[in-house]
Amino acid sequence: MIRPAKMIRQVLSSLFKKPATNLYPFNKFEMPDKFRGKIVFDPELCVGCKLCMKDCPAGAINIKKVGEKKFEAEFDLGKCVYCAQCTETCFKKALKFTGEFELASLDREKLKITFNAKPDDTASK
Amino acid sequence: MTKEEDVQNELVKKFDFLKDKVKIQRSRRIFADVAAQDLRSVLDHMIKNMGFSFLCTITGLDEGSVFGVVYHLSTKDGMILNLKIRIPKDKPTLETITEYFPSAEAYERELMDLFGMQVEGLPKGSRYPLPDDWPAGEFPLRKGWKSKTSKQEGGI
Amino acid sequence: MHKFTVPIGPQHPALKEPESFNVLLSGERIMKFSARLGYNHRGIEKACEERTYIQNVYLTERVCGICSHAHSSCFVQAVEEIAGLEIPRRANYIRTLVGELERIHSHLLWLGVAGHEVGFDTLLMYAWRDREIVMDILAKLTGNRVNYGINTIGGVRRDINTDQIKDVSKAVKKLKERTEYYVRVAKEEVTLIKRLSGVGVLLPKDVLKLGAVGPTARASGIERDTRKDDPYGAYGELDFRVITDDHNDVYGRTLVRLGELLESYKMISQILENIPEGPITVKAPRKIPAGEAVSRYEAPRGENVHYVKSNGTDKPERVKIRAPTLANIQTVAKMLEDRNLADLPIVIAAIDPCFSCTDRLTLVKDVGHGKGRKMRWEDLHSHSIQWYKARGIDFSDLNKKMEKLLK
Amino acid sequence: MIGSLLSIFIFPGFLFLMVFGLSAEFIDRKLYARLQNRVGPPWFQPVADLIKLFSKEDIIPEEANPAMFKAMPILALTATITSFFYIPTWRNEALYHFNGDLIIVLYLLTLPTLSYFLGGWYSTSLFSKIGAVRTLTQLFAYEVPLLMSILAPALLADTWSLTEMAVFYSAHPWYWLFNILGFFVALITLLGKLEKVPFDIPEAETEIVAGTFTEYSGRLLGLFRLSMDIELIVGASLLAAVYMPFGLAISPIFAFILFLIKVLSIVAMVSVLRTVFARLRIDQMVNFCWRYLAPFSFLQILIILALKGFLVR
Repeated sequence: MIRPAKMIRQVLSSLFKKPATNLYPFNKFEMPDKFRGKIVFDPELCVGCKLCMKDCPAGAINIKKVGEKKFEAEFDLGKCVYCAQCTETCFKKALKFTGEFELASLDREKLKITFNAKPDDTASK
Repeated sequence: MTKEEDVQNELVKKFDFLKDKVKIQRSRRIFADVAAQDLRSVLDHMIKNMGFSFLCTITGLDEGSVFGVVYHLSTKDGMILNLKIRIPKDKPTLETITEYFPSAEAYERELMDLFGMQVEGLPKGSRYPLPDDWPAGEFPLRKGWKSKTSKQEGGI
Repeated sequence: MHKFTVPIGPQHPALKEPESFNVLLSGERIMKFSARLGYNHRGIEKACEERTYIQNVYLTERVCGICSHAHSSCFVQAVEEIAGLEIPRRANYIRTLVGELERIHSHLLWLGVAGHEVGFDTLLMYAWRDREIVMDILAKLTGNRVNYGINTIGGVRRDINTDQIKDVSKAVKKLKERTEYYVRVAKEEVTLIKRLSGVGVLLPKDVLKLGAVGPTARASGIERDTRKDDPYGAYGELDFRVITDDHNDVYGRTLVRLGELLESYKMISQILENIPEGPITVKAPRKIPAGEAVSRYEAPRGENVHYVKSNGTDKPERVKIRAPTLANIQTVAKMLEDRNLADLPIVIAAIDPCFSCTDRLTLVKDVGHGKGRKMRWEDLHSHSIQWYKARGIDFSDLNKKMEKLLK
Repeated sequence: MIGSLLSIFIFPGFLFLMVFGLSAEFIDRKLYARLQNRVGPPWFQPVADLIKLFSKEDIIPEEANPAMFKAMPILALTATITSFFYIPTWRNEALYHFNGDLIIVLYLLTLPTLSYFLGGWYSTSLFSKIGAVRTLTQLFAYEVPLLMSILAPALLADTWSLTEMAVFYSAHPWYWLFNILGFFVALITLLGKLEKVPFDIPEAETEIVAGTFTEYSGRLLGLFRLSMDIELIVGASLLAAVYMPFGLAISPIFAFILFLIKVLSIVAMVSVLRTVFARLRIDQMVNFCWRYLAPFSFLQILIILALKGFLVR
C-alpha cells in the first residue's frame, strides 16, 4: 500500500552503519590485481617490428631505433587509453601493463615517458 | 520455406524489376538494390502490407561517382530489409520519407550535413549534427575530405 | 498568460551532457519544445574510416561511457559476420555476461539520476552505492571499471576462472536483494509516485509512429526487445522474459527498468551455471574481405544498429552507428506537450538520454599551442582564426562580428 | 543602552545567531549525509563556504536594479535576526515583549520569503523570475496552516504575546501536550518556509538552475545563505517556544542547554524529513497544503476551543 517516507527505516538504520564513502587521498582504495594501468616497456626484448605502433588506437607509442639491435620507446601517457592491446600484439612480450593508475599531472610534457635502452656496456655483456 | 524466402518471393512477385536484385545474407537479413524512382512504391508496399513498420536508420555511402543510400527497415520480429538506392553525385536529390516515419527527419538531416545530399520536403528545423557556424561546402563524410586535426590533437 | 522562451542547456545542471532545448512556456505549462543536438559530435564515423579494425574496436567502445560494451560488441559482431568468423560458444557466453553486467550498472545509474531529477537525492546516494558492487565485479573481470576492452574480433580477450564466478554470483545475490528493495520503494514511496506517474505520457500508437526503442517503448506496452526478436551472442540459449508495462509514463519506465534488472540477475546466474568449456577466441584476419553487414544489440537504453561496409583492406569503408537515444529524442517533444516545466528534467532523464552516443561526429577544434606564452583572449581568438585560415577554413564573416563586439 | 546594544549584537543577537546558525547547518548537513550512508562534510564546512563566498566578487546583472538587488539580502538577514528577539528561548520571557509580539514574529518571518521573491524578480533573469513566482505561490500555500497551527496554543493561553504564553504554560504543566497535532503541522510548514526538500520548489536546481539565487554571487549570496541558516534556527526556536514550553524555570545554565537540545532536535527532525521525501511539484504542494495541512490545523483549533470550555484556569 502506498505510504509516505517509505525509506525511513533504511535511512535511520544507516545512521549506525559505517559510511560507504571513504576519504580518498587519506585511505587509498586498492584496485583488483589484473587492473589495466600504466604500460611498461623492456628495451631488451624489443626487436623494433613496430606492430604495437600500428595497433595502438590512440597512437600513444613511438619506437625509435637508437643503435644496433637497441630500441627506445617514447610513451605519451596523455594519449594512452590503457586498453593494453599493445601488450597482446607484441609477440616478444616486451610490453606489460602494471596496476598503477594515479598518473594525473599538471604538465603534458611530464606525461611523455621514454624507456631508453641500457647504455652500451651492460647491453653487450 | 523460411520467412526470409517468403519476403523475397513476395518482393520479386510484386516488383518484377527486382528480379535478381534481392539477396538473403543470413537469417533475418535481406539486402535489395532498388532504382531511385521505384523506392517509394517498394517502401509503400513493404510498410503497409509486409509489416516492415520500424525504420532503424538511413545510411549514406560515398561510392566514388555516385552516392549510395541504404534504408534499413525492420519488422516486429526482428527481420531487417535493407533497400539500397544510388543517386548521381552531381544531382544528389532525395524525397523525404517523414510521412511514413517522422523519426526519419534526423537521419535525413545527417545525409544533408555530412554528404551534401538535398532532401526535399523536410519540415523546418535546426540542422543536425554539425554546428551552425560550420563552413559551407565542407562535407566531412565524403571520401575526399581529410580532417585537419594534427597528430598531437588526437588525429592518427 | 505572458509567453516566454526558456533556453535549457547546452550547459544545465539537469543535463549530464550538452544538448540544447528551447521550451516555449506560458506560465508553468510547456507549449512548444524543440531540441538542438550535435554539441557532443566527435567525428567517430569518419575516424573509423581512418583506423584499422583492431583500433576501431576500442574507438567504438568510446562512443558512450555507460554503454561502451554495447557499441563495441555491436561493431565486432558486424565485422565477424562479414569475415564469416564463428566465435567459440564460451566467448559468446562471456560477452553476454559482461553485456548484462553493463545493463545492471547502467540501470542502477539511471535509477539514481531519476531520483536526483525529482529531488529525491537519497535514492541517488543509495542506488549509486549499490552500483559500486557491480563496478567492482567488472573491474575484477575485465580489468577496467568502464571501458572494459573485453571484446576483440573473433572472441574475448580475458577468460573467467572459478573464483571469479563465485564472486559474481555472490554479488548478484546481494544486488538482487537490493533491487527488490528499490522495487518496493518505487511502489510505495508516495512523493516519488506522485512525481513520476502521469508524466511524459507516450501512447502505444505514438511509439510505433515515432520509432521509440528500449524501455521507453516497452513501458508503453510494445513488446520489442532485440535480445528476443533478433537473438545474438548467448541470448538464444537463455530463457528470460521481456518486461513490458502499460503505464505509458515515466513511472512505467521506472518499473520496466527495475524489472529488467531482476531479469538480468536471472540470466547471469544461468550463464554462470552452464558456461561451456573451450577456447575464448578465434584467429581473425587483419584484412577483412569486402562485404557489408547490419548488426543490432539491445543496449540498456534501447536498440543499437551498426552498419559496417568493408572493402578488403584492413580499414572499414563505412561504419554507421545509430544509437538508441537518437530514436527516443523524437518522442520527448510529443511527451512534453502542455506539461509542467517541473516535469521536463525527469521526462528527458526518463529516456535515459546518452548524447555521447547520439552525436558521434565532430571536428576537434584546435586552439593552437604556443611555447607557453601568455595569451590574452583577443590574441588567442585571432590566433585561432589565423590557424584556421592557414588551413583553408575561413570564418571571416563571424570574425568581423566578433571584432565589432570586442571594440 | 549599552546592555541592550550588547545583547542585540553579541549574545542572543547577531554573533550568537551566526555561530548557532552555522553549527546548525553543519549538524543538518552531517546528519543528512550520515542518513544517506555518506561520510559528510567536516565541521568547518559552513564557515569555509561563507568565507569563500565573502571573498568572491559579486556580479550584478546589467538589467537588474542594483539598489534593490543589493538591498534584498540585507533585508532578509535583518528580518530574521530581529524576529529572534521576541522569542522566549531559555528564560520564560523574551528580550523584548509586548502584547502582540507573536504577530510581529510571524510577520518578520515572512519578510525573508518576500525578499527572495523581490531579489529573484529584480535580477531579471528567466530562471530567477520563475523561481520568484514559485516562492510566492508556495508562501500562500503554507502561510495559512502555519498561522492557524501557531494560533491554537496562543488561544489556550488567551494572549498574543509569546512571553505571556511561556509564563502560562510553565504555570500549567502538561498543557502543551494538547498542541501536539499543531506541532506536526507547523513542522511540515516550517519545511515549506525554509524551502527544504519536499518543498524546495523555488530553488529546484534540476529545473531552474538555482531559482531565485541564480544571479546572486559573492557576498550577496553569502548573506542570503547566512539568512537561510539563521531562519532555520529562528524557525526551530519559535516551534520550541510555542510547542515545548517546559523546563523554563530551572537554573539558566540547564535551561540554555535544554533550549539547545530542543532546537537541535527540531533541526534533526527537519533533516530526517528532508531525506525521505522527493520534491513535490508546485501544484501538488499547493493542494497538499490546502487538502491536508489546513484542515488539520483547523482541527487543532477546534480541540483547543473545546478544551477551553472545560479547563478551569
